[in-house]
Amino acid sequence: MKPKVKAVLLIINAMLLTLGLPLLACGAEGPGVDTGDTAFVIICSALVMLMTPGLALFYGGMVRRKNVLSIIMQSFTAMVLVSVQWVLIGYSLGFGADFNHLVGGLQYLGLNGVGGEPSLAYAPTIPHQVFVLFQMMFAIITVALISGAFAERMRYSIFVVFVLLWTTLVYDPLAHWVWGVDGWLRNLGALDFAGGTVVHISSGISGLIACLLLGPRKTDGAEPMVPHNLPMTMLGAALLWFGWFGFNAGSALGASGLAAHAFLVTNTSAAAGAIGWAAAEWLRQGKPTALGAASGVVAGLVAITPAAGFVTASSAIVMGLLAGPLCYFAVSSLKIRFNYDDSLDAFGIHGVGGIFGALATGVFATTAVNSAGVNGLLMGNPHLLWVQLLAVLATAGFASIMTVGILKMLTLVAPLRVSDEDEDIGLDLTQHGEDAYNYGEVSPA
Amino acid sequence: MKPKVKAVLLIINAMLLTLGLPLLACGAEGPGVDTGDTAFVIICSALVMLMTPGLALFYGGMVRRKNVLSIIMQSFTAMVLVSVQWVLIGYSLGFGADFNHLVGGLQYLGLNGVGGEPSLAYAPTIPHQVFVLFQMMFAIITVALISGAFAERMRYSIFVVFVLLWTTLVYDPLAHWVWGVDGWLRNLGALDFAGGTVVHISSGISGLIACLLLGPRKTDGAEPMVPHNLPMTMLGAALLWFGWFGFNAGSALGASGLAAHAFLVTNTSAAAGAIGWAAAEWLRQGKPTALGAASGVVAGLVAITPAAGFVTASSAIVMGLLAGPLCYFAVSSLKIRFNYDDSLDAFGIHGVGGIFGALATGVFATTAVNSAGVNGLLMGNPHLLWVQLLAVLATAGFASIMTVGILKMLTLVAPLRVSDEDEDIGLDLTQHGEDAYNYGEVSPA
Amino acid sequence: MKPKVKAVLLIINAMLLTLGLPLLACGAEGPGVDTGDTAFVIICSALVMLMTPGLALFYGGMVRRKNVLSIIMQSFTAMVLVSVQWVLIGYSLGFGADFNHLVGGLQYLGLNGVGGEPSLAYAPTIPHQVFVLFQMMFAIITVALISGAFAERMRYSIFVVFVLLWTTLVYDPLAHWVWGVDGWLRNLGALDFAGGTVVHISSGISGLIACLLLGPRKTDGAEPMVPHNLPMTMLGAALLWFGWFGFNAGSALGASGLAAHAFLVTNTSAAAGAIGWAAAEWLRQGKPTALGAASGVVAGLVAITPAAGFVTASSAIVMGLLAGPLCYFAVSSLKIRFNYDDSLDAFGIHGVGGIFGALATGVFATTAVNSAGVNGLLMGNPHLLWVQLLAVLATAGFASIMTVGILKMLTLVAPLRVSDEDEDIGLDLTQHGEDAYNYGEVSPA
Amino acid sequence: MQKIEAIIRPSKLEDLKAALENIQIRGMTASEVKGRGLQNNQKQYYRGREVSVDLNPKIKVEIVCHDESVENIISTIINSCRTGKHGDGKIFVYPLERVIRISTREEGAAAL
Amino acid sequence: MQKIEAIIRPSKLEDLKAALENIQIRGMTASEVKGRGLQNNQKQYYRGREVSVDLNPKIKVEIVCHDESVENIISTIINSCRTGKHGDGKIFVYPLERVIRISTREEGAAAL
Amino acid sequence: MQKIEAIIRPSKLEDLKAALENIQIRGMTASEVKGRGLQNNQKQYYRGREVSVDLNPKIKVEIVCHDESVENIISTIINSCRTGKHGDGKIFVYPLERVIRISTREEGAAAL
Ligand SMILES: Nc1ncnc2c1ncn2[C@@H]1O[C@H](COP(=O)(O)OP(=O)(O)O)[C@@H](O)[C@H]1O
Ligand SMILES: Nc1ncnc2c1ncn2[C@@H]1O[C@H](COP(=O)(O)OP(=O)(O)O)[C@@H](O)[C@H]1O
Ligand SMILES: Nc1ncnc2c1ncn2[C@@H]1O[C@H](COP(=O)(O)OP(=O)(O)O)[C@@H](O)[C@H]1O
Repeated sequence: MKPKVKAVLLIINAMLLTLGLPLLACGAEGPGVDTGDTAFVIICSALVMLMTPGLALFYGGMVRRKNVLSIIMQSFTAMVLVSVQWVLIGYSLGFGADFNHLVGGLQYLGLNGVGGEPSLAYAPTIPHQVFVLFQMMFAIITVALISGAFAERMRYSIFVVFVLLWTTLVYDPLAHWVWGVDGWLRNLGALDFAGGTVVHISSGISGLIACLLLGPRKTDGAEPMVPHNLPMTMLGAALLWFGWFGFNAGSALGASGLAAHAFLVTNTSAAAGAIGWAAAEWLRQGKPTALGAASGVVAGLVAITPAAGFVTASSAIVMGLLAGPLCYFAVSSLKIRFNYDDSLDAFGIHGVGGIFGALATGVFATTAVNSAGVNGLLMGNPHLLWVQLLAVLATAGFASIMTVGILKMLTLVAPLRVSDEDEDIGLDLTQHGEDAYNYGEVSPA
Repeated sequence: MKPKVKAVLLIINAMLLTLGLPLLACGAEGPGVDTGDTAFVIICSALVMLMTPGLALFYGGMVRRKNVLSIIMQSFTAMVLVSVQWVLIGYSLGFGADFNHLVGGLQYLGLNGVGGEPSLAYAPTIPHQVFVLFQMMFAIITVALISGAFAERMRYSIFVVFVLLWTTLVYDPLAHWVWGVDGWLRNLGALDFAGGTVVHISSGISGLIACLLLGPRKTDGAEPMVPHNLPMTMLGAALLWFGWFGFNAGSALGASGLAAHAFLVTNTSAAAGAIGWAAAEWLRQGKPTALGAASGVVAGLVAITPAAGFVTASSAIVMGLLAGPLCYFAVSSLKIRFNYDDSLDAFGIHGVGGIFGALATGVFATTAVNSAGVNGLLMGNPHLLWVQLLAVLATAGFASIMTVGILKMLTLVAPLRVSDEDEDIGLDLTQHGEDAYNYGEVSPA
Repeated sequence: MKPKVKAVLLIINAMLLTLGLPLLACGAEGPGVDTGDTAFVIICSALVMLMTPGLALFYGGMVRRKNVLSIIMQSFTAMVLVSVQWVLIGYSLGFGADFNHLVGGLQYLGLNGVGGEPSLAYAPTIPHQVFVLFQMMFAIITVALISGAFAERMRYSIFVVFVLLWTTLVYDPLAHWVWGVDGWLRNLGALDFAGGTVVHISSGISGLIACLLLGPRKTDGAEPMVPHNLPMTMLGAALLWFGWFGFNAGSALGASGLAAHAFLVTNTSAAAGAIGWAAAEWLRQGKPTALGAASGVVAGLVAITPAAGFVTASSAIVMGLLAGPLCYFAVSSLKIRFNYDDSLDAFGIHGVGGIFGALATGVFATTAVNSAGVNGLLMGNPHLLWVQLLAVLATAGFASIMTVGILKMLTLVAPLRVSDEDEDIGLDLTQHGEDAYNYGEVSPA
Repeated sequence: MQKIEAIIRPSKLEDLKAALENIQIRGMTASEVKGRGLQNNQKQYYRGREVSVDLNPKIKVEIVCHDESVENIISTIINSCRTGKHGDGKIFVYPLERVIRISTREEGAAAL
Repeated sequence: MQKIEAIIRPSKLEDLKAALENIQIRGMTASEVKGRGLQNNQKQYYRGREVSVDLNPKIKVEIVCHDESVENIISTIINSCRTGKHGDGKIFVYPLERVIRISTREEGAAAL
Repeated sequence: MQKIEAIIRPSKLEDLKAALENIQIRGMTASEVKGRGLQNNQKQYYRGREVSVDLNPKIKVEIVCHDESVENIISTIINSCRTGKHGDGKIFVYPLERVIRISTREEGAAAL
C-alpha cells in the first residue's frame, strides 16, 4: 500500500472511532423478536419517513411559485440533518438512561450498543434498531413542521443551524420527558400515544414564536399570497394521511389489535376533521374548499395523535368534528386578530390542533380501549385532564423559551431573514440559485 | 365543574351513546391472531387507501385545468364521507349477520362488538378491526371511481348526497351479496377475489347511468377537452398500480403464498394490459401514447381483480393482453358510437374491464392455483362461466336501477348539474372558490 | 358452445401451454414459511416497484417540458415489458440452475415449478413466488435507470427493443453472476448486498456507452436545457428514497435485525450523500441547490446499496459524505471534460456512485455487522477489495460490450435517434402524439 | 394594413376561430392575458381568507389584415364573442407600417 | 386615443393597480413577458452547470386611454414602479385607430 | 421610433438573441403566444380521440428601435429565423409615439 493511501485509511478509521460507532453484530436477532411485529414497525418507519416529503408538497403547493423549492428544501434539510444527528446523538438524548428525568444519557452515542436485540424497556418484540428508526422519523418531521410558520423569508443558512440546535435542544429532551423511561411527564402519567405533545405542540408553538420573532412577510408591492399549486398540496395531504397510519398505528410497536385500533381511529378522525372544517367553510363562506378539506384532514390527524391508542372510534368522530372548525377558526380569525404571519399555519393547525388533542385525550381516554391507558374525564376521572394540561403547558413553555433562546442567539451571528430584495425575487433564486419551473419556451438561457 | 361545561360533556356523552359505539377492549388480542398476517393486512389497507388519492391524480390530470380541484375534491369527499359512514353503518350492512341473503344486519352498527378478536367467518388470523379497515378502503374507492363518468359538471352538493346514498344503498348490499356469509351470489358460487363485480362493475355501470342522466358536457365555445396535466395522470396511475398490490394481494387476508400469487398475477396483467392497449394504438394511430399505456395498466388491473386468486400467471398475460385493446375500443369507438359523455371513462375502463374480468375468471379459473376456488371453462367447467355471467347481470342490474332511483330522486330536490355559466367558468371557482394554479406573476389579487 | 368460440378457447389454451406456465398450487404454503418475513418481503416488493415511477418523476422533472412524457413513458415501458419478460424467461435466466457459472438454466421458464414452497437456496422462509416478485422489481428499475443517459433523443421503437434485449442479455446473466447459486462472482466472494454492481454499475456504464453511441442532444437553436419542473424531481427523489428502503432492507429477505440494519445505514448514507453534495455546491458555487440535495440523496443511496448489509452506520456516514461530492464532481466536471451528453447523469450518479460503493464495500465491510459477510480493508483484509474491483471490472466490461453490441445491431435496422426536426419539436408530440400540459386557455384545438 | 386586437372571454376562442374561418380569415396570433375593467371581481377563499381577484383571464387575439377586411372582421368578432355582459372585452385597431413573412421574405399583402 | 404599454417589474403590479385606481383608471390588460436590456443576468445552477439567465420576468400592462390622460398615467406609472435601478422597465406609447366595446358595440370614448 | 414585432418558432429564440447581439441590439421583450396560419395542424391522440391542434406555439419578440436600425434588425431576424417552411412566422412593424425609461424618466432615443 502507498503511504498516502495508508494515511487516508488511517484517517477514515480514526473518523469511525471518533464517531464512536461500535462494530457490533446487528444481524443477530435476540430472543423474543417477532417477525410480524418487526415487519410492521419497519414498514411503518418507511411510511412515517414519507410524511416529510408529503409535508414538503403540502407546504410547497401553498407558497408562491418563487419559493416552492425553498420550502421543499427545508423539509429535505430536516430529513438529511436529523437522520445523521439522530444516529450520532439524538437517540441517546431521547432514549438513553434517564438523567434527572429530563434527558437521556450519552450511552447510545453513535448508536453504541444498539443492535438486533430488542430493547426490553421500549419495544420487547422488535430489534432495538427498529425502534431507533421509527423514532428517528418522528424527530425528522417535527422540525420540518416548524418551517411552515416562517416560510418565504428565512435565510437558508440560518435554517440549517436552527434545525440542528432545535432538534438537539428541544426535541430530544421533550421526547425523553414524554416517552423516555423515567421521563418526568411519563412518570406523571401524561398520555401521548403517538406524539401529540412532543411532535405537534412543540413544533406548533415553536413556529409561532419563530414567526413572531422574524416578523411578517413583506406585503407591499407583493403579488397576492395565494397558493401556487393546490393539486400539489392535495397530494401532500394524501401522503401525510397515508404516512400517518405508520405514525399512529406503528406507535403500538407491533402488529396488534391496538395497532389496528389506532389505524381505525386515525382514519376516522382525519375524515371527521375534513367534514368539520369543510362544513364550517360552507356555513361561513358559502363554499367548501379543497384546501379546507385537506387542512381539516391534517387537523383531525393532529388531534387524534396523542389519543389514537386510548379513545373509541366514536370519540374519534367527535374529536375530528371539533378539531376541524377549531383549527379553521385559528387560521382564519385568530391569526387575523393577533396579526402574526404564520405563513402556512404551523401553529394554527399543529399547535392548536395538538393542544386540543392532548386535552381531548384527557377527556375521552378510556381503559376499555387500552388497559395500559388511563380513564379520562368522561369516564369519571378529571385528574387525567389536569395531567394533560400540565403536559401541554410544560411542553409549550419549554419549546417557547428554547426557541426564543436559539433564535435570539442566532440573531447575534447573522440576520435571520433574507433581504427585502431577495424576498421580492424569491428564495428559490436567491438562496438556491434555481428556478422551480421552466415550462415555457421563453425560458431562461 | 361549571354547569355549562357539564351540560356539554353530557351532550357529548349522549352523542357517543347514540352512535352506539361500545367501549370495548380493542387492544386485547384473541387467540389465533398472527402478527405476520396482521402486519400484512394493515399495511395493505394503507396501500388501498392510497389508491383513492392516486385516482384523484389519475382523473385530475385528465380534466381541464379549471376543474382539477373539483375532481380531486370528489375523491377526497369519498374518502372522508365513507370513512365515517363505514364505521357507523356501512360495515354492518355489508358484513353483519345475513338478512335474507341480501344485506347484513345491524349488529355491527357503530362497530359494536368489533375488536381485537378475529372474525372467524371472515379472517381468522387477524383482528376483526383489521378486516373492517381493509374493507373500508374498498368502499371508499368504489364510489370515487364513479366520479370519472360525470366529471366537470356535477354540483358539489349533489355529489355529497350521492356519495352517502350510493355507498349505503348500492355498495353495502352488493358487498354482502358477493362476500358476506350467506350472501346470495357467494352462495351461488360466484368468484370475485378482490372485487371485480362489487367494485368495478358496480361503479362503471353506475357511472354510465349517471353520465346518461346528467347529459354531456357543454362543447360549444368550450376549449378543447384535452388532459391538462398528463404527468399528474401518470403519477396517479403509478399510485393506483402500487396500491392495487394491497387491493389484490391483501384480499388473501394473510401473508401467504396466495397473497404472493395474487400480487404476481396482478402485476403481470397490469403490464400485459398496457402492452395490449399501446399496441392497439400503435396499430391504429401509428403512435402509442403515455395516456394509453397508463390506461392499459388500469384496464389490466381491473380485469385481473376478480381473478387474482384463481388464475395462473400465463392466464394473467392473456387477460391483460385482451383487456387493454377491449377497453381501448370501448373508450375510442363505443363511446363515440353511442354518444354518451363518460368524461374520464369510468364505464369504459372499470365497467367494460370489470365485466370482461368477471367473465374471464369464469374461463380461466383453476383449482390448481387455489383449492378454495372453482375450475373454469378452460378446465372443463362451463358452469362457472354462467354463474359469473349471472353475477355480472345481477350487479349491473342492481347498480343501474339504484343509481337511476337515487339520481331521479335528487333531481326533485335540486338540479344535478351546475349552470352553463358555471360550467364555463369551471367548477373549481364556482363550486369551491379556488383556483388550482397561480404560477404566473400576473396572478389574482 | 359455438364452434367459433370453441376455436378461440382452444387457441387461448394453446397459448397457455406454449407459455409453458404450469397450473400448480400456489396457495399451498410449504413448511418453513414465516408470515412475518413473507409480509415484509411482499411489501418491500411493492416499495421497490414504486421506485420506477419515482425515477420517472425524478427524471421527468429534469427534462425540457416537450420531452417529459417520453421519459416517463420509458420508465413505464420498462415496468411493463420486464414484468412480462421476467415471468416468461428472465427469472429463469437469473436464478435457474447454474449453467457454467454464467447464466441460469431454463427450468423456471414461465415460472414453471415456482409456487408457494420456499426456495431453500434463495429464501427459505418465504414462498418462492415472493422471491421472484422481489427480484423482478430490481430487473425493472435497472433498465429504466439507463434511460436517463440518452433522454430527449432516442426513438421510442428502438427503446422498446433495447429494453427487451438488454434485460435478457445483460441484466439476467449479471444477476446470475452475482446472486445466482454458483454464479462466478458469487463464488469468488464478491459482496453485493442489494445490487450495486448488478443494478447501478451495469446501468450506469450501459448508459455511458449508449449516450456516446447516440451522440449529444442538438444544442444549436435549442432552448436552454434546464429542468422544467424541479418539484416533480424532488417528489421523485423522495419516492426513490422511500422505495429504496424496500430495495435494501428487503434484500435481507426477512424481517430481521439485518433488515433493520440495512434500513438504518441506507437512510444514513442517503442523508450524508445529500450533505456532501450540497456542501460541495455551497463551497464551489456559493449556494446549495435543491436539485443538488436530491442528487446527493440518490448518490448516497447508490453508494450504500452493495454495502447495506455489511457496514456500520458510521461507515455509512463516511461513504455518503464521500459519494456526494464524488458524483457532483462527475456530473459537473468529468462530463464537461470528456464532453459526453449523459442527459440526466445515469452514469454520473449510478455508474460512478455504484463503482465507488462496490469498492467502498471492500474497504468498510465487517463481519461484526453480518457474520455471513467478509471483512474488508479496514478490518485488515485487502483481499476483499481486489475481489470487489474484479467484480466492478467484470460488470463494467460485460455491460459495455453487450450494450455496444445491442446498439450497433439496432443501428443496422433503424436509426437510433429521432430526426433533428422531431428532436426540436419534442419527443412527446413526435413519438407519442401527446402534449404533457395544457394549462392555458389558449390550448390546442 | 391594420392590426385588430381583440380581448375576449377564453370560452369564446373556439367560436371565434370558427366564425373567422367562415369569412376566410385563418391567420392570427393568440395569447393569454388578464384584464380588469367593469367586470365584477371573483371571490376566492384560502383558509378562510377571502381574496378578491380583479384580474380576469382573457384571451388576446391579434389579426393583421388589409384595410378593407377590417369592418368585416370586427363584426364577426362582435357576433361570435358577445354575450352582452360586462367582460365581453374590447377591440382595438392599430395602424401598421409593414408586414413581412419570414419564410419567403415577401412584404405587404403577399405576406399575409 | 392612445395605448400606453408599460413593461414593469412583477413586484410592482399591485402598487401600480392601486395608484391607477387613485386617478380613476381601472381598465387595463396585463400579461407576462420576459425582457432583456441593461439589467444584469441572473445566475442559476443545475448540477454544477452555471446557467446565466438573460431574460428577466416582467409584466406588460396595456392601457388604452384618451389623449388627455396620457401624461397623468405615465407619471403615475413612473411614480409607482420606479426603484431607480436598471430593470425598472419602459413605457411605450402607440397611436390607436379605433376602440370598440364588444358587449355594447359602442365605439371610441364610450367604449372605455 | 418604431416597434418591430416578430412571431418566430420557439426553437429560434436563442439563435435570434445571439444574432441580435452581434449587431449590438440587446433590449427586447419576449412572450409566448400561439399562432395559426398556413402551417399544418398537429395531430394529438387522447384515448383514441384524434385532436387536431391548429394553434402552434410561437414566440413573440418585440424590439423598439430607432428608425434607422429597422432594416438591419429585420434582415437579422429573417436570417436567423428562416427555415423556408410555413410556420417561420411574420414580422410586423408599428409606429410608436413615445418611449420612456422608468428608472431615469429619460425619453426618446435616450430611453433605449
Ligand atoms: N382601458 C383599457 N385598456 C386596455 N384594456 C382594457 C381597458 N379596459 C378594459 N380592457 C380590457 O377589456 C376587458 C373587458 O373590459 P370590461 O370593462 O371588464 O368589460 P366590457 O367588456 O364591458 O368592456 C378587460 O378585462 C381588459 O382586459
Ligand atoms: N429595445 C427594447 N425593445 C423592447 N423592449 C425593451 C427594449 N429594451 C428594454 N426592453 C424591456 O424593458 C425591460 C427593462 O429594460 P432594461 O434595459 O433591463 O432596464 P431599464 O429599466 O433601465 O431600461 C427589459 O426587460 C425589456 O422587457
Ligand atoms: N393575419 C395574421 N395576423 C396575425 N398573426 C398572424 C397572421 N398570419 C399568421 N400569423 C402568425 O404567424 C405565424 C406563422 O404563420 P403561418 O401562416 O403559419 O406561416 P408563415 O410563416 O409561412 O407565414 C402564425 O402561427 C401566427 O402566429
